[in-house]
Amino acid sequence: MTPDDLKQVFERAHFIRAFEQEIAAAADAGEVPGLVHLCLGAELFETMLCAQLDGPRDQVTGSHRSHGLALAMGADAEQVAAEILGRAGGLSEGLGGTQHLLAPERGFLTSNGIVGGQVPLAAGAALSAKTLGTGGIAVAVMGDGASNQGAVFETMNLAVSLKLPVLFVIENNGFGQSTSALYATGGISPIARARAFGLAASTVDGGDISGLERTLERLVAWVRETGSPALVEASVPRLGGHYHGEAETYRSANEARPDPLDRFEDWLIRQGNSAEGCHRRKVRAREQARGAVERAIALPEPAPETLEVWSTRLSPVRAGGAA
Amino acid sequence: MTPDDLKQVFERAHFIRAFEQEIAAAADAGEVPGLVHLCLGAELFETMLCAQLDGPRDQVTGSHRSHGLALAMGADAEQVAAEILGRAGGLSEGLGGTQHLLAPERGFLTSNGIVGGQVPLAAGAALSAKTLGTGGIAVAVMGDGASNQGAVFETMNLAVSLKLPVLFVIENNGFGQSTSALYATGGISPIARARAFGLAASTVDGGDISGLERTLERLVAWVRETGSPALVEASVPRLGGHYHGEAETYRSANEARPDPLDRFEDWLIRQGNSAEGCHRRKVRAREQARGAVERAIALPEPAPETLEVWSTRLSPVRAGGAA
Amino acid sequence: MREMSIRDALNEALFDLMAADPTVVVIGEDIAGGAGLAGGSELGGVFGVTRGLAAEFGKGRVIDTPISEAAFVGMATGAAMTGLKPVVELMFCDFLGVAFDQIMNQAAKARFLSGGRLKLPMVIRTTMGAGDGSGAMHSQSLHGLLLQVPGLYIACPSTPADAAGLLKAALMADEPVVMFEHKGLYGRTGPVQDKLPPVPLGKGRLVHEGDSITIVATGAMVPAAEAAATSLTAEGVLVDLIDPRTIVPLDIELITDSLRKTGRLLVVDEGTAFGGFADALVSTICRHDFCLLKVAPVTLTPPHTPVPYARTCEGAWVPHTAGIVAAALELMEA
Amino acid sequence: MREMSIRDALNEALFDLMAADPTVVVIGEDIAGGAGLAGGSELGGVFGVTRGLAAEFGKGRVIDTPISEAAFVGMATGAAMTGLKPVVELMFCDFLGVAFDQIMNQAAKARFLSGGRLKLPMVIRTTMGAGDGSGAMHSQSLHGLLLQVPGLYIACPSTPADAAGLLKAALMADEPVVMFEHKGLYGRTGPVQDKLPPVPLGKGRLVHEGDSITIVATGAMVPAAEAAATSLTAEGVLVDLIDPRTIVPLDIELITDSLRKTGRLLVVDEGTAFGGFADALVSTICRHDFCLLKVAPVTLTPPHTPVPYARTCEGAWVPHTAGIVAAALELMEA
Ligand SMILES: Cc1ncc(C[n+]2csc(CCOP(=O)(O)OP(=O)(O)O)c2C)c(N)n1
Ligand SMILES: Cc1ncc(C[n+]2csc(CCOP(=O)(O)OP(=O)(O)O)c2C)c(N)n1
Ligand SMILES: [Mg+2]
Ligand SMILES: [Mg+2]
Repeated sequence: MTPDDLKQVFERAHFIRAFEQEIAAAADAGEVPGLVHLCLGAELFETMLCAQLDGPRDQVTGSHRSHGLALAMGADAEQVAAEILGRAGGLSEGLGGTQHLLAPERGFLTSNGIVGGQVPLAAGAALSAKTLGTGGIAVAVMGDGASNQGAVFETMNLAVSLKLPVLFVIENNGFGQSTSALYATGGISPIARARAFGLAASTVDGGDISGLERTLERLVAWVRETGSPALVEASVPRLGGHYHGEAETYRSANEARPDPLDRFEDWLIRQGNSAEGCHRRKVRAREQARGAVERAIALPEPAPETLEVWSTRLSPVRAGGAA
Repeated sequence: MTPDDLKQVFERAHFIRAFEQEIAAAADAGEVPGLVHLCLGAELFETMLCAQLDGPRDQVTGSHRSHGLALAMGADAEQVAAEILGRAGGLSEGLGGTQHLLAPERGFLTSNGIVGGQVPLAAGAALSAKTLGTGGIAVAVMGDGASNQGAVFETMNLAVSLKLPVLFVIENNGFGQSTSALYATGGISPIARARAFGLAASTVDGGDISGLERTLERLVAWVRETGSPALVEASVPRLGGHYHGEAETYRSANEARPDPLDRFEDWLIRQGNSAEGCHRRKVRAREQARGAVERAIALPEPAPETLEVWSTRLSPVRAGGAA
Repeated sequence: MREMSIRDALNEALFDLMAADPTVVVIGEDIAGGAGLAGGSELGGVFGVTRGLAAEFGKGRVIDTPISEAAFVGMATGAAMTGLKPVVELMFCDFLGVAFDQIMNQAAKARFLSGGRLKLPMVIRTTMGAGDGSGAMHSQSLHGLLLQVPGLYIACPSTPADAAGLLKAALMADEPVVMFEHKGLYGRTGPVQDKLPPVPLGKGRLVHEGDSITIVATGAMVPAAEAAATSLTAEGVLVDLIDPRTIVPLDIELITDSLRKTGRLLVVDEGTAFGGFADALVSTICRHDFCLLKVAPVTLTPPHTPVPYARTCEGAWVPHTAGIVAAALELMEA
Repeated sequence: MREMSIRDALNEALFDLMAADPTVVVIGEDIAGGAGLAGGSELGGVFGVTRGLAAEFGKGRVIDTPISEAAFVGMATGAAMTGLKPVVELMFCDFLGVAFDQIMNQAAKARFLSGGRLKLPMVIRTTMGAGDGSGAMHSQSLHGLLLQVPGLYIACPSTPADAAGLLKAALMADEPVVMFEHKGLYGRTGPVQDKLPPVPLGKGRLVHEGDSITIVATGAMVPAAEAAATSLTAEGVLVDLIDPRTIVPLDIELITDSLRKTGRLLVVDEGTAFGGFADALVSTICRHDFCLLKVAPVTLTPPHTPVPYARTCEGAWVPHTAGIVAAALELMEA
């Protein structure tokens, strides 16, 4: 990546940070129907990951914690915000919500309310890319907790067996809700597991910009070129609660949580970029995020007729045929 | 094991072989309601495995291919046969059948129609042993095909996370139905996978009596003493079709299928046992198996009232309370 | 009589059960909480129902699990077969899907397949219900799905006394029980007897007495229907409101006794509009007690779609008191 | 018109579909067979429905999988979202449990959750039915379970023409379709048109015409009811026999039109006795067309137990022609 690319990554990651903070504020103001799982701490990793991808040829599936991924793949921020806020004009007119962001047009196939549920779907996107010869790859992003789900293991094995171009991504923030990854994940490490499944696998520090660049570029290229699956485990801190507003009583106060965005800023400045330049980008990112979320807040909620379209379409009892 | 123990193992394994052959004959004669999955090739391994166990303190769960395991754990052969034949007097009065053999009294908790379905159940038996402090262990026996099921992986991880005394056993006969294990199982080997999950793991040749003795004794003792899970992968040939009568068109005719029982017999004779002695034991085993299956054939089929008891007991609609 | 919430009643019932019987264990995700961490304090379950149990009974009996529902539901099933009495928490019933084989084929069939030799004293506690903006995969009401699985009992409590009592009775039964706790009712308070006595499975409760119309409601639809019954009384429509409490086994006698008075049946259920509990009940009545019905029976359920997220749509999706009143009035005119 | 078996009709329909559209792929266990082996010949699926496909279209489009139903059903779902038209074979519907989340939460909800942007042209072909001694986990009829999952279409063909035609129509639909093929009917022959034309989803078929009684039957209950209709004709009872072909969407008009003549409804279904398709249909009719019924509707289903193995018990468990005749005669007396 060029120095300019990296500055854009900085701004984009800060945009996601600011977006999440705006969503948090909107939630506090009662504007959000449900609980939101913010990606605070993973913005840099997600931006770097998606910078390697080329939607809609490439398709990403994500977990319950996917606001950042949808944005990083280029989904329209106002539409994403509107979906999270349950507004008409949301990606899916507010029918899906925070855990169900879909922007397949941009290469973000879907996020998911079921821990691990998105992973087999990515194998499907990979199968399409392979069968249709698009040159695309699929990326299944999940948490450390999800990496213990049966469907996830099955998909890793399936991807090796069928030789599918899927990149499995574990965002290891150390927690599945309140449970430590060290407790929940038996064995040596997710990487050792992945290798035993036959996947090429690497681990990366989600705050180490050079490591991110190197590792993600290499693995994405490897999956694309060989058509074979790989896995990357990224350590990212969970800077907030499991969901916004969670008390986190189970967490000890003096746990260190270095912020990847701060580490990146230090790095940029060490590389000779000006602090003022960084600041300007952060301010711009914040303003844009605020604008998108504010515009979304101003949108109306969907009319109940939105639902009626679906209850008619899906009605089990029909006079006349369906197809 | 003493030389005498080993001769008993020989006879017991041959008893299982003969039992399966009698069942096959009964099936050909139209006496068996459904298809049967015979354990031909795995008798020696299963006998050696169960010789290390102490039911009902120890509990085994098995797959669709579990006639041999039930017998090896000491379930009454006539009752097992009667269950397979769908007769009154079967283990479960013929309600369960060939894929659903239950003899928890003897330490054979259950077999299963769902590939891999029995594996989480074994974790439960292990949890009981641990919580109640019985000193028992649980053994989950499955095929190579089953080892790709999500519930199986989850259980391996769970057993490590909770430190449960479970021995996972993969009987690798190289096939899941018509599909080669080499195709279906990505990665390096089941052993490498198991180790990556944090399990102590060994592989053993199901026709190598000394290896079987050494490995099974060690792993069973390890699970019992440490209370931690382990895995053994045994290579066993599938000497017959996936089910009795299957055409096996997908199998090449010149595939070598050395019979573990022949290898064991050679070994016994090399150790100085007489061929006559071996022969006598085989004849006795065959007679006993024939007797058990013949007695089972003579049993009546269960009266439809057997079913009525259950339709009353499970009736969803009830006047008056259930408990 | 004390007043307490459903959340607290369940918590106390769990304390009672664990104190009385050392074979009772509790299994689930984050039910103690903070597993593998030092320095923090207990979580006690995402909904707080299991709080304090780990401190009292230890992490050997209050077992936090990895996120692997198939494995731990199966583990509980195997444990129930071998001497324990497990209470499993499945955080949301929407997650039944990932554990469905272990429930449908393993837990539900084991007693039958063993010819009755195995007993399965176990409860799967799970949550149900829309109304809190949780979206399509955290809001379903899937109690009706399990009707079709012979071998299970299914409880849907709507009061603190019933929640505690059904939980206690469930662990006394030989069949596995799945208990659906409505998220929206955890804070609902009500009177309970001192010892939280068991409530027999298969005995419904007459919530409100009247002779104009029979309303059968489950879960959160019970308080909604109670409110409707009050409004309807003001309009001269006297409601016999029945909470079956367990939908399997179903106390059909209580319902037919009521229909003998009213001849009018309205079933209000948050489950599916087609093939769910409401249809099962309507069909059962029509087939066996057709002549008791003066007019066509009516069901009030959500439309046949996934649960929508936006407040407006979710509000239109869940049956509400006003809708119950309207349906009842229409049924009275029929 | 040619005569062919359901097995052959499905096989030919798969050939047609794959030949006409390169985006059609077939996915499942042992559907080509012998994956990873050299020297043997093709299996073509455990029931032979997919035989010859791999030889014709290659293993890139006829994909044998490891035994991991959740992963490959999910893979098919994701593939349908991104440009393929997958036909998945789930060997027995009893295995729905291990893949249930991918069906209930992923495949079924994706269209809704995308606000209609995603289309899911995919079919899950699976088998159902008791009668061949396969026991409790290879004999279930779980079509009714999926009624409760909004977003799916459900087909239960009983003739070769319908099996082939529904399969073709299913891949043209935007909603995922689950097709239940009765194991006992694979060998059933019948006339088919040359090109195996699609059969519209949501259009039932009048199998036998009469004006004494309406019998609605699904799957293997259709031929059983046909035989019953013949016997009943001899006794002067003229049966309107309806095979709905798809139970979602359900052609309710065809059924109500028939009831307008007969006023008597008997539903024969191999699904569950409580909360299954039979109850869904009875309830729907009673709620919307109560006045069409002259007498109480009747259902004939297996008892509410797992499927028993022994021949005597399994024989008593499955509804048979004689039982249908008896139920119809009783209903005529009512
Ligand atoms: C199948 C399933 N089980 C449990 C949950 C509840 N749940 C939602 S997020 C979560 C923790 C997930 O942890 P992880 O995968 O590490 O993701 P993170 O939240 O840390 O990003 C849990 C248990 C769920 N949504 N789905
Ligand atoms: C969940 C599930 N999927 C598929 C099947 C069908 N099936 C029965 S046995 C079998 C092969 C199992 O292979 P393996 O585990 O290696 O056991 P083996 O038959 O070789 O002993 C298959 C696919 C099943 N019973 N359950
Ligand atoms: Mg995490
Ligand atoms: Mg095998």
